[in-house]
Amino acid sequence: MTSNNSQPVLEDVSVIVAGQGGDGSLTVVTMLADLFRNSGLNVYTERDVLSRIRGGHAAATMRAFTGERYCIGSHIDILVALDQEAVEKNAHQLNPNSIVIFDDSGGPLPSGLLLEGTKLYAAPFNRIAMRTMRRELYKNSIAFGIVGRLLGLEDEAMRRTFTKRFQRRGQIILDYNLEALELGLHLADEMGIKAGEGIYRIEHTDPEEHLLIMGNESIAFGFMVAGGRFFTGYPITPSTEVLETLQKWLPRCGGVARQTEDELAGINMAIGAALTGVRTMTATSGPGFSLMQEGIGHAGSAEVPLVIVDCQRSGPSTGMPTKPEQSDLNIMVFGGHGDYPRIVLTPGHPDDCFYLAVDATNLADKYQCPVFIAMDQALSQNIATVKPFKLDEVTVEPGKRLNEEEVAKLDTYKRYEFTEDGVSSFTVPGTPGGMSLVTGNEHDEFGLVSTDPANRIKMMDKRFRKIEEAKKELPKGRHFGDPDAPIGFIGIGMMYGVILEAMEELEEQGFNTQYLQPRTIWPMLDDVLEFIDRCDRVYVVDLNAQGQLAHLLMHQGADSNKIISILRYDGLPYRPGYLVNQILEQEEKLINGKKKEAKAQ
Amino acid sequence: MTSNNSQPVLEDVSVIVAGQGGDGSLTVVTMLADLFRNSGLNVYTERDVLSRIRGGHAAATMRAFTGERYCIGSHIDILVALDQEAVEKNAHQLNPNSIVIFDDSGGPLPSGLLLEGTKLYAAPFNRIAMRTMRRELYKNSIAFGIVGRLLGLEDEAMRRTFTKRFQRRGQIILDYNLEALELGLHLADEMGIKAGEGIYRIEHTDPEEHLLIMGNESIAFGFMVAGGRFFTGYPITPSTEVLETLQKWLPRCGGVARQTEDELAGINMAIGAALTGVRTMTATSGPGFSLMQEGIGHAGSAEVPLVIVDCQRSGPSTGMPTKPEQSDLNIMVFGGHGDYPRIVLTPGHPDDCFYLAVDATNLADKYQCPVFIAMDQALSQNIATVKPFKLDEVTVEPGKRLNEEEVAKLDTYKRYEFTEDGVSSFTVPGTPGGMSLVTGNEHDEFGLVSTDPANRIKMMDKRFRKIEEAKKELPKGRHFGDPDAPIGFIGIGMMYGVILEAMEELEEQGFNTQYLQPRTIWPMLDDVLEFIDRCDRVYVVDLNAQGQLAHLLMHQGADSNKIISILRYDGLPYRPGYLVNQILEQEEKLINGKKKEAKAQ
Amino acid sequence: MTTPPSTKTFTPARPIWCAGCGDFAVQGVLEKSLNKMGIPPHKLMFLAGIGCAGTIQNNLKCYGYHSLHGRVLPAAIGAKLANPDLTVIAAGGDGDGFAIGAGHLVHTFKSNPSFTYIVMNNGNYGLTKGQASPTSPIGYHDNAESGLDSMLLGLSFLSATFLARGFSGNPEQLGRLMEAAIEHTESGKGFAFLEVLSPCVTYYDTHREWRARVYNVDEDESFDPTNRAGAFQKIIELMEQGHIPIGRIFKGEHISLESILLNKEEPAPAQQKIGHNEHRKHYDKFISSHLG
Amino acid sequence: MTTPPSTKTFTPARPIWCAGCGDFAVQGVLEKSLNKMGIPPHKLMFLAGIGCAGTIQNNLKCYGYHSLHGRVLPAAIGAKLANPDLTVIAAGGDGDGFAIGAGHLVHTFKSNPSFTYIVMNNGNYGLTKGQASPTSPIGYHDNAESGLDSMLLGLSFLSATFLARGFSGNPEQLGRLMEAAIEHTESGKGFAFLEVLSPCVTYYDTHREWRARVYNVDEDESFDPTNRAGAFQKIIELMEQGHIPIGRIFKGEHISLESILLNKEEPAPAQQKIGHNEHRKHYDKFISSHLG
Ligand SMILES: Cc1ncc(C[n+]2csc(CCOP(=O)(O)OP(=O)(O)O)c2C)c(N)n1
Ligand SMILES: Cc1ncc(C[n+]2csc(CCOP(=O)(O)OP(=O)(O)O)c2C)c(N)n1
Ligand code: SF4
Ligand code: SF4
Ligand SMILES: [Mg+2]
Ligand SMILES: [Mg+2]
Repeated sequence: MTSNNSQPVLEDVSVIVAGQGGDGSLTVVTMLADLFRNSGLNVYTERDVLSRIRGGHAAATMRAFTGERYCIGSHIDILVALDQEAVEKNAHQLNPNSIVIFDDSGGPLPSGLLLEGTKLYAAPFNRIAMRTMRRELYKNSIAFGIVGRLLGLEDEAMRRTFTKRFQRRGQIILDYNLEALELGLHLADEMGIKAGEGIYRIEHTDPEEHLLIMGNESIAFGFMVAGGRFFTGYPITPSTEVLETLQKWLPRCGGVARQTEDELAGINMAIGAALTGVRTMTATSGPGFSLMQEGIGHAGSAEVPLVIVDCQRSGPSTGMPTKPEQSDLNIMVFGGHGDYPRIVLTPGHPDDCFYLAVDATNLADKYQCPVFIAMDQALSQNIATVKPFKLDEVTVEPGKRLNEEEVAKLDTYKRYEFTEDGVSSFTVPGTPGGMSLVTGNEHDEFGLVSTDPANRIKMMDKRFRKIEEAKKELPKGRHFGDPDAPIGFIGIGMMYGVILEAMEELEEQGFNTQYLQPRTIWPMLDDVLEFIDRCDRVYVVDLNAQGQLAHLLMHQGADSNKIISILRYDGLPYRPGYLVNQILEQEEKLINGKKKEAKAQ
Repeated sequence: MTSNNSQPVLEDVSVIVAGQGGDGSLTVVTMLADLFRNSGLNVYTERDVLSRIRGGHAAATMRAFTGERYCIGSHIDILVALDQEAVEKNAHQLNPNSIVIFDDSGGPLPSGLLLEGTKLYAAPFNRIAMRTMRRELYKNSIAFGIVGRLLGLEDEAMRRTFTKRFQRRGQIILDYNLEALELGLHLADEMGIKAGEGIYRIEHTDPEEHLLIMGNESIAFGFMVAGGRFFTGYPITPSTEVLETLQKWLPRCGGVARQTEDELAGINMAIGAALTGVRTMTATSGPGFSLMQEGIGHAGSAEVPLVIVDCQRSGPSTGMPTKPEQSDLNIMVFGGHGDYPRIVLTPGHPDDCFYLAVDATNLADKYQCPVFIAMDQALSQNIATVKPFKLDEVTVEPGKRLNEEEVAKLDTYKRYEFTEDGVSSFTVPGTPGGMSLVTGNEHDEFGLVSTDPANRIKMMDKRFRKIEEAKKELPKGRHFGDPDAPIGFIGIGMMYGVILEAMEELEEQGFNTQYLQPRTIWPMLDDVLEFIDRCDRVYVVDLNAQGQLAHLLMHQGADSNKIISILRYDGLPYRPGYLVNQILEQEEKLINGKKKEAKAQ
Repeated sequence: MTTPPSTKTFTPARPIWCAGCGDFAVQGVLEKSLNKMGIPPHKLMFLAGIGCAGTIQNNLKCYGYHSLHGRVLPAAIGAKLANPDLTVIAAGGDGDGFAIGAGHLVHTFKSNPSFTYIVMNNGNYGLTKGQASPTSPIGYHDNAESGLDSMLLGLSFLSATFLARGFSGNPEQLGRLMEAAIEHTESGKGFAFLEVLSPCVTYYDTHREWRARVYNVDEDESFDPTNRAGAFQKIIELMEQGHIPIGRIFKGEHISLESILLNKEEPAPAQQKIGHNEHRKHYDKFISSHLG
Repeated sequence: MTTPPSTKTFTPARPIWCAGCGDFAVQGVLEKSLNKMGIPPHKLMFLAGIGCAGTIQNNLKCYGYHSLHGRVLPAAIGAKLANPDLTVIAAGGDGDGFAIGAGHLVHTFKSNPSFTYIVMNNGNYGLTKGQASPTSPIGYHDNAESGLDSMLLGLSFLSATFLARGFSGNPEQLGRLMEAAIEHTESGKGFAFLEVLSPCVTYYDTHREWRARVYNVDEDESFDPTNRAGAFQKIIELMEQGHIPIGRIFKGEHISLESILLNKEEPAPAQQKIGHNEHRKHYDKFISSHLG
């Protein structure tokens, strides 16, 4: 590192860049993340955008840190505000030690918006960009120079990152951006933020290289590594990156990733492909998931292996397409008419997304049923560092398939044979002698339509037996904290990192807690119910209005007296500090003997 | 009545007519039902058919009785078997006192199929029809003569019913059928079943006229009487009669009943119509209901009043289209992504269907949300006698609507105004000054798209507040039996009549029971949970594999230790005797201290 | 549209479109046409699908409805059948109308209800960031299919009565087509289908290309829009020459859906008073049809 | 199809159709064609929709799949793309294909995947007891719309390559068309669309009427099936004269979907061995693309 002076070592810093949609906040944050990752730090980023292409408030946040963190923290150290609204919307996240870099092209910042003591660097980025380069487009690159210097990044490293990022968009665009960066560095000099004199000193701590990846990309990659070779999708926020990643990578491996005319085609084309034996996935978000209900139930009934990714966003209906929520749990577990078997997995970090996507792909093939991966907007789209995936540890097991020789050895081949574990062998079309009928009508062992009551019971029981069997190997929850702590947490998806960090803060305040992060929520595994039994009280943290996870636990027999629902449904992601406050409030109520009011209703 | 001899008075008789699809079993049963209804008895009928137009085993059952019964009973008195399969499939319902009328055109009945002592009348109906009339089509009319005589019906009354039924199909068809009837009466004479010498004496007991109607027709009529004037549907068993009834009747009242190209058009066309202020309904069954999920959630979010009838059939997927089940409870209560308010009503008899359809139509308009009516195939299609609907007692209350003058008086009109009860007034398109924006995106009070977190919370809470408000007037459950009985029953839809009758049988065996028939299952009303509290143990009778109703009660906080799930999912309707046996088995287990095993899992 | 002083409700939103987006022209022309034709805001029910195009209703003074993605047509049919006195206009993007909504478009051509449908065709999915749509050419992104032509599609329905294509770069003509479309529906002649070439400057800027390729059949005296087969042939020829035909492609006659379905002796469904005694005689008839 | 002795699996079901149903002829002709063309049962993937027509797969020796109502086309595309070596045939009724399935039909015409689709058109919904379908004429039951013509619809797609209509009452011609369709797909030329007029004797017995109205373009020497606009015009003329055109309506050329989408350097998706090391180099590339 160039600088060897007395600045503190960077251990945990959060930067938010905010302005109007199209201002390039996300670009700044992504490049910062890349730079810090390259410096051996871990990062976690978040986007906060509207469902429109340009205009409207848009922000992106980056947190860089040493050690393990899996969320944006409770405080922002640096705000890069490309307009006044950016300050207004984000000031609540600042504290007196925060630094604000403000584009004052539209006038100076009115007083009173910032806490006293906040350090303000103001310059007219927009005007400079317009004046010097004729396009305001480059203001974010100017701002980059300043925030980069402040954070202690090397000028040369910044230039390298710019080159890497903009090269593929042509030399002209690259040159302009580099020019803007130089303007920014120059401005920084003028403001007294010299090279090597940032507020932090960056120390290479972790020698291991890290991937910078979002959950949707991890899901796509996990599927691919698990032998997935057929994917269908229809663009919808926040799932589109799964489609786009697979459109790029699957064909190279001989696979097909097809954008269909709608989600009905998506699910049914996936089913058609899966029937040929290829491992198949589709991904969508709430509205598309609702449309797929008939197809999903059909896969359950006809025993078609299928992975379905639901990248949840704020509902109901079109809702708030760019905002995180976990409010499709009900429809994942209970959607589709009639009774059929299904599995719902819930990863908590881009890292986990990879491994659970592998599991989902294996499980679908093995148990011939729909397997859901429950994502949420934050988990889907927030980019974070993860350790390189251990490809060598991935095992890929094909399901019970019969080839020509195996069929020839049989007396009779029955597609839906009654078996002890409920799983019947299948032949793929093209296999001589192994013809079968696949149908969503109730059917006999051969797949012939049947309404015989005795057959019906056996066939239903067979299908559900698969789930009993699967329970033995479904991904168990991960436990954190003191197993004897009286206070328990249950939460999934993006709540994983938030709860872990809230537990630290609570511990500092003298609360001893433990956390079970379920990674399968359907079927509900015993470890979750046992965890509840073991605790005095359990805070079930739901990112929805109805307490879907809490009630799902009750549905499965959890003692409702032990469950305290914590709800959030305003479209904002939880922050550790916010959660801590919720818990403290509840605990106070308890102390005041108001236990009843706090219970899940 | 003509006959005044020593035959017993007909109090409760059940006749099953069975043969191949297209043999006309249903016609025989429907005419018998009509005749008995005209004789002042009550009737209940049931169909047992396959999802094909001709061929395959098909049967229909009629029960005629004095007093109140709401299901087919446990025993069949007379089997009219149009082929040998008809005997094989239905013999298990017979007892030694049963009578069998058998078409031996295909050869005599092999011995061993019937219990000893069963009285058998055999004749070659098919051959007679072919020989005399050149079409086997008329064999059912021949059989009718015999079973009619046996049941003590007057020849002249039979002729009248034939005339009424076949007249609209042309004189030729009527003449042929009348000729066949005479052949049947003649045959009866030969068999020694003379006019006026049937096994029963029919006494006019109930002076009041009764309607003969199926649940689907009652639903259609209730909707119409409640001012429903727009209906969309797409044919699907067992909901099609709702569409067909309304296609016939709505246009006369200035309404529209439209068959759409699919269920997606169905739900969205209904929404478009409802926006104009017209009371609107759609009806479907499982597969169509799954397809409607996105539209339904949209109605919940955009606050569009809508009645949705789900005529449940055996699922999952295409399942067994003609068989009864109650396995869409989960998707009704939990379907659709995201959190939104909804109401689920559960009638138990064609009578109840009418009144709850009126309620549903009023409730949808009042609370501006989707209201479901949960039917099942038996409730939908079984024809039964009901007392003439009390049209004068029906009240029709329009929701909070503003006309031009009312809007003019306001300072500002807000389509989604925050109100205490959560219900906002609405103007219909065409009202000057009352323009509004309706959307499934999250929105502010004016309907403008908004992601403001504070607004979001208020808007979500407002929508759910409507349900809290509605709870005060939602149809409560009906209670039967001894309120102090230790054993409770909960069951909905077609289970209503079966449970009532099972309770009688259980009482005879010394078991004191009570029954709560919920008529609203979402939101779950307090009376249901209180009922569970009051009982020692509650048998929740589910017509599905997963115990959906039982688990729904747990989801809502019911004590899982008190709930014992009784499940049936073989596509057959429950019979009182079957249910009694299930209960006796469970009770025995309890006595043997095996309580644990019997609990809902 | 001017806002009458009596209005007590929402202020139309500012468009969220990117500067230069073709949709601005569509809105401008639409407002002008409505004004010129004197359609009062309270009589206008404007329904839109989902996408950049599907935000236009927020910017208008009207009864606005934001349908689900692809479902604007059945919703519009429902509204029109329930209250035929409304001026019903539906709008949306090419993805909304031709991808997820294709089945409904087919059935709207088939059933011919009297309302206008404006498809703002930008050859891509704008709101979801530029993926291929059914009108994207082969090679756009990794699109593997040749583009759908909605004029040819419309011509294949014998019940189609109004087919036209405008271009945001030619607002005069667009205005004429828009007025003709609304006029068509106001006089109950059936479904008026108007596609507008409306470039997406951010993801697929076709402005120049389309300006060069459009061929205005309105200016071609040999073109006869009442000749279905002739129009079909002409479009194919033009497309083979690399042209995109714009103008009034087809004028036909066919009975409208609402005139078949509605009972003329009764007020329309939405215009009936809600009360159960209005039609008591029919209720009694229903009851007696189920009595002995 | 003859059953090779090695088969250890299901015995095809007996048809559930009413005596006299047109679908019997379709099945008979199909079996004959498959036999004649030597398509082995294990290479045949036969997918069907829901309805009376949509039970045909149960009666055949093949890999049979019963799709959801209206969804047979996307399922067939999925199967064909995953394993292009299969002979894929999809079938269903007119309700299945033209009502609930209309959107998928449009996109199958548009994308041109190589499989055959047989629509058994009986002008009504047989299995649900005779309601109007998209091909029912105005006045059938209370149908308020004129019927859709699938040949015109197909012609409106420039990517359409095979359009034909047969009649169950003319099995010889139907056989020729069936073989031509399967031949078209076996040689990878794209989507073969074959509508068959197949009367429903129970609910809408059109046998006589249709026999009187069909017009066989195959016998009309002046008819040129390679001329799209000409075919379009001829159909319209015939329909105006009260005729129903049957025969080979259109022959076109267009690249097939699978030939664009599949990576020719690799085995097809379903033919790859499931194991994570086959493409390790791409996985490693993916990883490095996310590294510094
Ligand atoms: C059921 C469903 N699937 C997907 C989406 C996501 N989505 C929103 S807009 C859109 C497409 C927009 O394209 P287009 O209709 O052409 O409109 P444009 O933005 O180009 O004007 C999609 C796929 C959705 N809202 N609902
Ligand atoms: C989603 C859905 N909606 C409705 C149905 C009920 N349904 C079964 S077959 C059918 C229509 C059959 O008509 P068609 O496709 O013409 O076939 P046909 O019976 O005439 O051969 C319908 C509506 C269904 N199975 N699934
Ligand atoms: S993304 Fe394209 S279509 Fe959307 S507003 Fe911008 S320019 Fe218009
Ligand atoms: S109902 Fe009609 S279509 Fe169905 S099998 Fe019978 S004749 Fe054929
Ligand atoms: Mg578009
Ligand atoms: Mg049909």
